[in-house]
Amino acid sequence: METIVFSLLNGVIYGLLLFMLSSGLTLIFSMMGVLNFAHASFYMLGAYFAYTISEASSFWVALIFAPILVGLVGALVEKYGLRTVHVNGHVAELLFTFGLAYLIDEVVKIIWGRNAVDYKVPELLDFPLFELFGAQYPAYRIFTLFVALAMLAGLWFILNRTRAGLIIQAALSHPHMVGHLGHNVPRIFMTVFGVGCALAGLAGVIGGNYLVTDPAMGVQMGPIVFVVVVVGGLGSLMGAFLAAMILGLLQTFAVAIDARFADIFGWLGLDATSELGSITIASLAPMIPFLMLVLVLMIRPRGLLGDREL
Amino acid sequence: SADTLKIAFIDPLSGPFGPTGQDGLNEWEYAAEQINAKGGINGNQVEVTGYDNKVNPKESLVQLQKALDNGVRYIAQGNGSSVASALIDAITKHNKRNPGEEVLFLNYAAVDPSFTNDRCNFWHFRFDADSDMKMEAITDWVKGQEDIKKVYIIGQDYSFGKAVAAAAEKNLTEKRPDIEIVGNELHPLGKVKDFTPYVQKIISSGADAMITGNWGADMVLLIKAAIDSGFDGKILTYYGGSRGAATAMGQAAVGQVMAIVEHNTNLEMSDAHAAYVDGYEAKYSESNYYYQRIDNAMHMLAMAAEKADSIDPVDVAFALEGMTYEGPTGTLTMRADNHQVLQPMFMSTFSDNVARGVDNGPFGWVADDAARIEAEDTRTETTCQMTRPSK
Amino acid sequence: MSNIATDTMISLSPSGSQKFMQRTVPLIIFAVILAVIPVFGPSRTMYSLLNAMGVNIVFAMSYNMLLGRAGLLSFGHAVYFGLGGYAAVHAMGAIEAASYGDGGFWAGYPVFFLPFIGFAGGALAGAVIGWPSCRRAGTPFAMISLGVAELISAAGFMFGSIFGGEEGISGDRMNGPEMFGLSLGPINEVYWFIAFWTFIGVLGIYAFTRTPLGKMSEATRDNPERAEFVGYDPQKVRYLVFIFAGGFAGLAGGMSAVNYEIFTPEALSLAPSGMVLLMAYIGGIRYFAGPILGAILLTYMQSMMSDYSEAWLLYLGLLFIVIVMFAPGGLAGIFGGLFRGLRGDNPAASLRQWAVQITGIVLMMISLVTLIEMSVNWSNNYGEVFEPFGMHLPHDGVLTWAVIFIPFVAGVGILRKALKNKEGQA
Amino acid sequence: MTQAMLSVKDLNAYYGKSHVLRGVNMEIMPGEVIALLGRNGVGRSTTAKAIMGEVEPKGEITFKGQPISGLESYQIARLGLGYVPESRDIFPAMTVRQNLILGIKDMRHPGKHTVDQMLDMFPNLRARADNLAGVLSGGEKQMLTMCRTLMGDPELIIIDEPTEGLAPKIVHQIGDVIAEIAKTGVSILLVEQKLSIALRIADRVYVMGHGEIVYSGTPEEFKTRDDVRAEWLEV
Amino acid sequence: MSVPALSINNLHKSFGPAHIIRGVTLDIEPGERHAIIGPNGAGKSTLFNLISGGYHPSSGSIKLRGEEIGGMKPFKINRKGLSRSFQVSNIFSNMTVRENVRCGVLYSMGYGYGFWRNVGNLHDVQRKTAEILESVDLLDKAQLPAALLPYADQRTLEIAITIAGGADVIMLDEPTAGMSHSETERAVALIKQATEGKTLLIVEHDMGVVFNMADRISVLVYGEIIATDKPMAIRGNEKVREAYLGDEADAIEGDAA
Ligand SMILES: Nc1ncnc2c1ncn2[C@@H]1O[C@H](COP(=O)(O)OP(=O)(O)OP(=O)(O)O)[C@@H](O)[C@H]1O
Ligand SMILES: Nc1ncnc2c1ncn2[C@@H]1O[C@H](COP(=O)(O)OP(=O)(O)OP(=O)(O)O)[C@@H](O)[C@H]1O
Ligand SMILES: [Mg+2]
Ligand SMILES: [Mg+2]
Repeated sequence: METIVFSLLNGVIYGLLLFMLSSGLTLIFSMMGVLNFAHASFYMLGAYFAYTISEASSFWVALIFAPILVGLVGALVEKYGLRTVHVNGHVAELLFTFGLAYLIDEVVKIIWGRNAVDYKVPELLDFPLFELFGAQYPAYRIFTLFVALAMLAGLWFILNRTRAGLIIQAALSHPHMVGHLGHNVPRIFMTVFGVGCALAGLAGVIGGNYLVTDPAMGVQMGPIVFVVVVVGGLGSLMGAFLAAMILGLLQTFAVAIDARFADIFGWLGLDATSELGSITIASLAPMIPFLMLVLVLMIRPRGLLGDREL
Repeated sequence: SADTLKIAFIDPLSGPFGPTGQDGLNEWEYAAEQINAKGGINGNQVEVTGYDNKVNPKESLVQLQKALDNGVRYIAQGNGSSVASALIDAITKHNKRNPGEEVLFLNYAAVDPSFTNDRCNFWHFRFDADSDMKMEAITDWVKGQEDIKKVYIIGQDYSFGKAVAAAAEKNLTEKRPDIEIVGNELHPLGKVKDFTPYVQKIISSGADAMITGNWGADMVLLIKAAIDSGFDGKILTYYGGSRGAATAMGQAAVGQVMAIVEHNTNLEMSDAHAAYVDGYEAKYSESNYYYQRIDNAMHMLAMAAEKADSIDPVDVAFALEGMTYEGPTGTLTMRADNHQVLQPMFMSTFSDNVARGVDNGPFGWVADDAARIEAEDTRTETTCQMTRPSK
Repeated sequence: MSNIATDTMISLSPSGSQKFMQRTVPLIIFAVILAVIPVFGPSRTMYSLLNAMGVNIVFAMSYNMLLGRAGLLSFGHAVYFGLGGYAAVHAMGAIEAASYGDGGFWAGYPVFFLPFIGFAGGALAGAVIGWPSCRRAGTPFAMISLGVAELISAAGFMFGSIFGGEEGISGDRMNGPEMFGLSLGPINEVYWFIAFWTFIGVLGIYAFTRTPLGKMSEATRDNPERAEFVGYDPQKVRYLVFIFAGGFAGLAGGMSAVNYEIFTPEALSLAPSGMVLLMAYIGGIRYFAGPILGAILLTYMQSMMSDYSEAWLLYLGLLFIVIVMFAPGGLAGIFGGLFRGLRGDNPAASLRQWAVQITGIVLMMISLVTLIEMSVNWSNNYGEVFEPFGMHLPHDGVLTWAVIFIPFVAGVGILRKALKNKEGQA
Repeated sequence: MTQAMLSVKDLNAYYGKSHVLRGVNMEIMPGEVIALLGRNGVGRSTTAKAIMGEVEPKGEITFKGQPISGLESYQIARLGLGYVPESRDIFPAMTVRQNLILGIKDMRHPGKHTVDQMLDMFPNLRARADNLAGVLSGGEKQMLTMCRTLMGDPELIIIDEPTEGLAPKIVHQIGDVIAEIAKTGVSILLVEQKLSIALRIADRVYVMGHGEIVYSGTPEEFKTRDDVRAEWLEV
Repeated sequence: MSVPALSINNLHKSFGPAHIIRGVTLDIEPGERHAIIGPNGAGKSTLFNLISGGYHPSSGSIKLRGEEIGGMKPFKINRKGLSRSFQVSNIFSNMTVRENVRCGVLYSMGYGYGFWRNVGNLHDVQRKTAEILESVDLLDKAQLPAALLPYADQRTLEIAITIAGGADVIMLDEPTAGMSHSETERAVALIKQATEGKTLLIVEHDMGVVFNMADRISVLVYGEIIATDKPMAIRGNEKVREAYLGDEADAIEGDAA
């Protein structure tokens, strides 16, 4: 009972964190088809901007301005970089962002140094909200939950209430034609990329003090965000949300399972002292996302709720 | 005739581990500078050069060749047992294949016990305690803590993590059979983003202390999650004192996180040693004085060279065997049987009330008398059967 | 009818002498370069760099069988390199055990031919993993490769008996029968081993591009639908190419195993997979020789540039981005363009144009390098200052910013003008 | 005199080094339907592209008195110039309805046509309204492109070869539709090969040869000019 | 009676609720040139896709020389000797013309997925490639990259790839779409010559081409064949006029004649 409640709660919160991290990528990927490898680097930029701003003023100011700044950086990157490689196709775009990730990581080290910075949870939210079976729940974690939900709502609006998605999708197949219909394609691309980066930045503002703000945080978060987006399905916000929740829950539940392979496959003659047999489910939990990624792509390449294949 | 004693420092100087490697290099260079100011080693100037290996074993071997080309006969390395292992192999082969050009390996931080046990090697000297000795020290300290009744072990799922877990289990059952080990958990290296579920398990298990060999983000994230969720037992770490961790852990970790080290800057120090430490921190304002073993290694190297009256690695190696040195924290002995140094260790506690802080912040590490573990108490049995070259 | 066809056949495919000039001569030159290098008496450093380059050349070329030829972007190619290498290093252990023990098959197996084992290991891994991965091309393939790489590299740390834990598995190459009188002890003897296998690898990969399967892999890259309507199953084409790419990566792994006498799990991870992608792309994926150039340059940068600047990763990132943005043909594309210009109708003009462009680029580089080095020194807080050619360039010096701004503005101006001229001519 | 809707003066265009348009001059009055005739490859499509900014135009092009050469294509479209290209360029991954919605330039000020009206005009499309446009048959795609452009409320539409690949019966229908559109006051520049429709619905014809206009006149005049037909058209 | 080259029996295809092919039954004799005409959206290209393996039939059977091929993968069908072209040019645009044709030749000559032979040494492949190129009159452009070919030549190359594999049932989807009159004439001559003795199934809107080339014509309307007959009879068929040819029939036929 206790385990289930814990795992549910933690799973949901971790799922929301994952969703927050990947929501910007969902936007960029499903609208522009760009698998932004530097997404996690923008997340890191968000955290560092927030650190600097909150040093100068306060966390709440940072909460507003850090994402905007990251969004501006993203828009500039789109305008002066991504746009040039766009004509060479998705692989070129992907490679561009791959290189960009290297660049941002190094520049962050130069500007903010190579150690972790002291980016703290604001005092207003730095208290345990409630206690459950002896473990405390920090208020900040619940705050995170609300921010993630707000992001979900905002994204839903962008994707469903504006035509930007349609226009960009159209521009992917026939950019000139979209221009002839009177749409300013480059500006829309820039805006969407900027907004996607801003969302990554917002995740950084929230995640930076919840976790740690150091130059390795981008690399650390790297691949997991792809998993969420791909498993969720291209073009589907709800899919990404669902995928994040499932991944969050699966992982937390798996951590709670101490069974060893030998306990499960003992009937196959697997010995508990053997290398394979002594592996516990719990120790594999962090690998579950990647297992999911491979399986989903093999079995259902459009992802959970995707409306088209990658 | 005066010569130059060249030390090649082969460790990461760029990439994610660059900062850690850079700290090591700084301390080696500083140690060299200080000893040169006093006339060098046996009249020879010491020159330390950094070679960036990106913590990659293969790249280390390329850098080793570079060092050999530059006439280097002493190699210093510490980050990553994989690198150390590759270097030990390569140096052994080199020494066998090129008699007269032998090279000595000064290991200042790679802690795999096998290097001084079944894989022990005449050309390798370790100036850090190995992971078993550190566990020996940690459990010695735990032995005196009556209120610790339940211990949870958590670590990274690879050779080091597993070794720590095994040593902890073995030592605890020997020294405190009454302690219950309520969990022994491994998680993949560098893959966990949120440790809360693990911490929930730890809290539910009722543990009042946690032992972890985690380093890097795995350690910081674990500690943050533990404290955020209200875990209030001691967290006994190997690498709590490493670079940047203090800032990341913050106020909440004060008094709770402990680290097993051979030194911290808030120990009582002689004036000379204090001057040495201050000089370092003044020179490298971004870095903290951390590796006392580097200072120790430099001094022991100097003593050995003087004793042998030579800076030839073979002579120095024989001289180092069994040597004792009165260091700033007490007496150090280089075991002759396995080339492992024995030195006093300290179970330091994270504190916000310190004279010398780390990471340019208010936090630092302290250790009282009860936290001191004598050098002899860290001694472990060795399986080493050293083959020595003929003199 | 048949008469005409035979005549035209000759006119269609290149003549014997053309073939010789275009295909055989470059290979001969390559072989001669490999053979002549030791004459210059390279240092140990040089030898170990050359050996690393040889390994990376084969690795990058095997990668390009996927990316360049078959259009498959992989983020996990090091998996096959690593598994091949592990197969080889285990075989090396078996040779050692057999030669001190009771003999058997391995006692008679020369270390020199371990790359075969690597090839077999890599190809086998490719055959197993490729089966699910190759069902789709494009982004799904890329993502599967990423997932597989994460899983396998995690397994690499978990299964100590196969991968040797963090410290990996080491071996001794000086066992078993000697080949060609090479004991493989000293590094210059290893060079011959590496040179031999580099040549074999390059030759093999080249030969592969000339086979029906090699040709159809390009066809499938460009238009899988049409390939299906001329009788080919695109999945099968991809799968077979994948196995071969895995095999050649394994071959490189085998070379590496002998060269370093150690294999560690990090060799399976994402970092080397990313590195080989950079090598192939920077070298130029649309050119056969591209990855060779990329492998040479990046191996050099990796091992030597860190001596000069700790910001070498930043330079690497910059180089990569510049190539992606402005020279998608990579280094090979740039050299090719230069060569064509010189052979074109107006070599003087194209030479002039190149001179102008290079001036512009060099000016911008001066500015960028100054900016980066100054910043790195400043951010280190060690009180060190960037001092090239005796100039003192602190972060708050007027001279510093002059050295940053003036060449930058000049460089941009020159490049812009060069670009305009080019357009005007067209 | 009323101002010309579109006026093209001395228009030149190049593909790389080949000089395709060599001084094209034409004028379209409000409400007029103009047919641009000519053999394959003489540059009719290029003329359309140059006006729309897809090919870089050298020369003077004014729309409602405002110079438009050098503007971005979306700016030209927003002035009220619609374009139905030869290649059709429907958006294959979207439904027919979404394709039509994309024709609207500004959601806040939708034009006088609604999606429903368009679907009424072509019952074939109504049946496919929620299918992906990529699976439409060749003819259906053609219809969709025209409707999509109409959704943007253009004042002048340039239509390039609308009857290409259509069944004979539909060809006739398309002719009717164009005439219908013209009646609502929209000017049309029709690039067409099939003389039968062109002559049926055009107010004036231009004949193009080798990158310039070689004849212009009313359909009635043109019908009498067998010499022009013989020299400049294949028929 | 001889086995029909292609025999379609009560074929149906639906996409979700849309019932596109509604029971097509059709036999095509070996060596016959058969044209399919019909209004836009009638399902001609869909029928082509069903036969060539692009789509799975919902029900019904398709037999190639008596052997069921409905639902097989395209490459399998191709290997059995049925080859098709596309309404929109679908070539290997990064390759030269010669390589394009060679891709079409390789499998049929038994080289399959071979990785032990140098294509340069496959003289039979080279000869066959040259023959095909010659027969479609593209020999002089053999070394050009396919993407740089003029439109009409790309269409021709499309046909060349289709016939390269030596299939004896050839299906062409609007081969002359977008060509000028003179180009169309050339293309028709070329198709006639290249498919000499083979079974040909062709979709066209150009009535000139259809009536000039076909031995028999089928008219497909709303997924059903409303008539199959000799050209003269189709021309006179009232239903066909109403559904397809329309008022313009006479003029167009006049053009073509
Ligand atoms: N992208 C291009 N690059 C190079 N040349 C081109 C390009 N597009 C067209 N051309 C050439 O320019 C000339 C004019 O082409 P255009 O498309 O305007 O002809 P058209 O009169 O519309 O004929 P069609 O009936 O074929 O549509 C032709 O000779 C054509 O080959
Ligand atoms: N995958 C699909 N899903 C839904 N509807 C489809 C699909 N493919 C084709 N259709 C519909 O089936 C009908 C027949 O299309 P098809 O392309 O076969 O027509 P066609 O006879 O070739 O016409 P055209 O002469 O214009 O090329 C069209 O209405 C089309 O929209
Ligand atoms: Mg045209
Ligand atoms: Mg069709």
